[in-house]
Order: sequence, then C-alpha cells, then structure tokens
Amino acid sequence: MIVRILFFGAAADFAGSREVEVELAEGLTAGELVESLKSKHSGLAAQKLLFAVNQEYVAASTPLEPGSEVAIFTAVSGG
Amino acid sequence: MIVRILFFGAAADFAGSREVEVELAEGLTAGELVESLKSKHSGLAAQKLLFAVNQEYVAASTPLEPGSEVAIFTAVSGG
Amino acid sequence: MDFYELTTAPIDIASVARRIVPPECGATVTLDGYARRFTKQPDGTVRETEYLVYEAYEPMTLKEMAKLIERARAEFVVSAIGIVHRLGRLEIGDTSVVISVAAPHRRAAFAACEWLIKELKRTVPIWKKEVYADGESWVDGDVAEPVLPREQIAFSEER
Amino acid sequence: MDFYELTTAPIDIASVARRIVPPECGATVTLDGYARRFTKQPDGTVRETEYLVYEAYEPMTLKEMAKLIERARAEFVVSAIGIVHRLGRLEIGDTSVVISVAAPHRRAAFAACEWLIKELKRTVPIWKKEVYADGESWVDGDVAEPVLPREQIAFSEER
Repeated sequence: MIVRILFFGAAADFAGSREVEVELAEGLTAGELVESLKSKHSGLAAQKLLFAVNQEYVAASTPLEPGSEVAIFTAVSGG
Repeated sequence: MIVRILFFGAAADFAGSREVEVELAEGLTAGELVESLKSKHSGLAAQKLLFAVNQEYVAASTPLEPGSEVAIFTAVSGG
Repeated sequence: MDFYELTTAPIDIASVARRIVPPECGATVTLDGYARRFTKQPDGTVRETEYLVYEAYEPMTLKEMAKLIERARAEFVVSAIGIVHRLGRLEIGDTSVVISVAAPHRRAAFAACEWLIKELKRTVPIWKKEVYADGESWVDGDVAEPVLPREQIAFSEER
Repeated sequence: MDFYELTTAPIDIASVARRIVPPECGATVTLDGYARRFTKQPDGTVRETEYLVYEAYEPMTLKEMAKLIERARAEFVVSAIGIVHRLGRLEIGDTSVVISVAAPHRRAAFAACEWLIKELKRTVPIWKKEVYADGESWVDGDVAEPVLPREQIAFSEER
C-alpha cells in the first residue's frame, strides 16, 4: 500500500525531506513505520518522535491504510 | 479646627453634597466624625462607610488634624 | 517600566498590553474589564444597563494604584505591570479597566493579573453607577470591609 | 462565537480580545505570547535570538485548536474563546499567539486562558525555530509525551 509521510520541524531536517510517498506492507502500524524510519535516518533515531495519522494523534498500534497521511515530528513548540 | 470632608459615590447622594468644610473639636477621631455624620444624615446611617484621611485609609481611632482632608464613601466598585 | 493612569478617553487594550514587552519575557496577561449589559440584582432579577458612570477620588486612586503595584511586585515575580482605568460615562461593552502583566514565567503573569484586579476592586477608590431606562444606582463593592494601611503594608513587608 | 485562526500577518491583540465581548460578561482575559530576545539554553547559558520562524502542520493545527476549544468548554464555564497563532518569520517582541477568553466570572476566564496556552503548547502541531547570529535551532517542546486522542476525548466526555 502507498502512504504519504510528512515531516515537520527538526524531524524534517533529520529525515532530509518534508514529504515522501512510500510503498509499505499491508497492515503495518504507525509505530512500526516510525521505528523503520528511525533505523533508516540516524538523526531521527535519537529523537523522541510524535506522530499523527490523517491529522489525528494515534496510538503506535494503529494500523496504517492505503492513502494514509502520516505526520512525524518532534515535541511541538508553538505558543 | 477646620477639616475638609469629601463624599463620593452613594455617600455623596446621601450626604447631599460632595465637599464641605467643617469646624470640629480638636482631637476628634476619624471614626467619631463618621459617626457624627451618620447621626446627621439618616441616609448615611444605614451605609457601611469607608473613610480615608489625607488620601490614605486609616483606622477609626486616628485623630484628625487641622486641615485634614477626610473622604467618606461606600465600598468601592471600580474595575 | 510600570505605569498606572486614569483617563476619560476610550482605552485601547493593545496600547496597554504592548507597552510592556520586556526582552526577558515571553508572555503578557491582560484583563479587559467592560460594562456588562445584563446584571443580576440582589433580588435575583436581571436588569439591563443603558450606560455606566465611573467616578474616582483621583489623587487617592493614583496612590492606591501605586501601592497595588508595589504589593504585587512583593508577591509575584513579574517584569512589568500596567493599569489604566477609565472614568466618566461608558457605553455597554466599553473597556473600563485594563491590567497587563508581563513576567518571565506565565504562571506568575496570570496569578499577578488576577490578584491585581481583585485587589483593585477592593481598595482603589472608584465607584460605578449603573444607569437603567428607569433609574440608576451606585454599585455596591464586593467587599465592604475597611481597608487599613497596616494590612496593606504588612502584606508586602512580610515578604 | 469562538474562533481559531492561523495567520502570517502581525496580530493585533485588541482585535482578538475585542471580538469577544458577550453581553453577559464583564471581563476578557488575554494571553499575548511573543518572541523573547534572551533564552536560557539547556547548558545554562543565555542565548540572544535574532528572529523566530514558526511552522505548522496546518490542517491538523486547525483540528487540534477546535478540539482544544471543545475541551476548554467542557472544563470551564466560559462564553467565548478566540485563538490566533502566527506563522512564518517573527521579529523579537512580535506577538506569536493570542488567546482571549470571556466568561461571566473572571476566575473562569483566567483559569481557561491559562489552561488553553498550556494545552496549546502540548498538543497543537506548531514548531518554533530560533535563529541566532551564528546558527539556528528548533525549540524542543516542554512535553515530549505522545498525545493520544483517547486522552483528549476522555477528558471532555467524562464531564
């Protein structure tokens, strides 16, 4: 299945991109995707990452679906 | 001795004036003046009055002095 | 950097809040008080106010505002305080008072601002008259206890 | 009457605060957050910021702001809430966020405003980059715990 990954803030710098589309195995969870990204980008590995699927915070165990929009980012710092 | 009395807010309506100069016995206290005004103006008698001498809140036992500026008023309601 | 003022002109709350933006701060908390159209009367009914008139014992008001700021500074870690109160006739919705507090930590700015409006309503000699279609009345203050200087001074000296 | 917005233009805090003046209220509390010139670094040194850049995950930010307002209304008795956050480049002292809360009782307005800025900083996907004379860095949020929807929804549903 194809999902879109968005990176924000420091996570975008560490990932070296702001947006990518990737082909993933069916049923992969949000947490598993984050772990696989950490093993691919050493900069991300050291970060405490938050993530959202389709613009909502979700639990790591949430399975991704075709077309999901996954956002990966470090702790928010607005305000 | 002569002191100046200022009335504010509801107290001015009850006293029927905003400012008077009065001749008082030496050594009269602020509290005694307030009591004597209450016995003179029935409208004031029912009020819980606050008072200040020379623009400072003072205790009822504070003696007045010649030229004192005494302010008499009901509970403040600014803000 | 603190300031306190009386005015008969409309108050622009941004002009108060933005006057205090210290470089070590990140937040300013502002209380904007204004004339309420509907107020509950002591008998439980709701009355509609047409406009308000504020009157002050002006020289004492300025002294009390200065003391208020001094006491707030003894109580809270804040960088700047601004207080502006309007006098005279105010239409419904007009700002009657603005209190702005800037602090290095926003917790202190919130706490000091809330404390300042509470104490201003208790100590500063200003009175509000509500004018209705069929009459008018001076508003009774929240607290009718005498306010003695010892009480005020002790408060800041103990710290 | 509530509103929440993102903008790249300067924010006039009065235009936010004065947009909510309900007839049953007497006070609006406003938080004005702005870019600090001096910030303490994790190693204890103080660094001077030249300007800031705010970036947001915009569609999620708007959803989170809506949830924030919904949760605040479940927790506090307030009449109106306005939130405006600025994005893009901000100079020192520029307002980055304004949160205004009007309530029948000012205690609730203070409490809700303080709660809203705390929760906004924890949940709304906006990031701040500080730019110094010799470099730049993304600011780490106060709280790095994941924020799950159950936690948010439970919060308002339990009341």
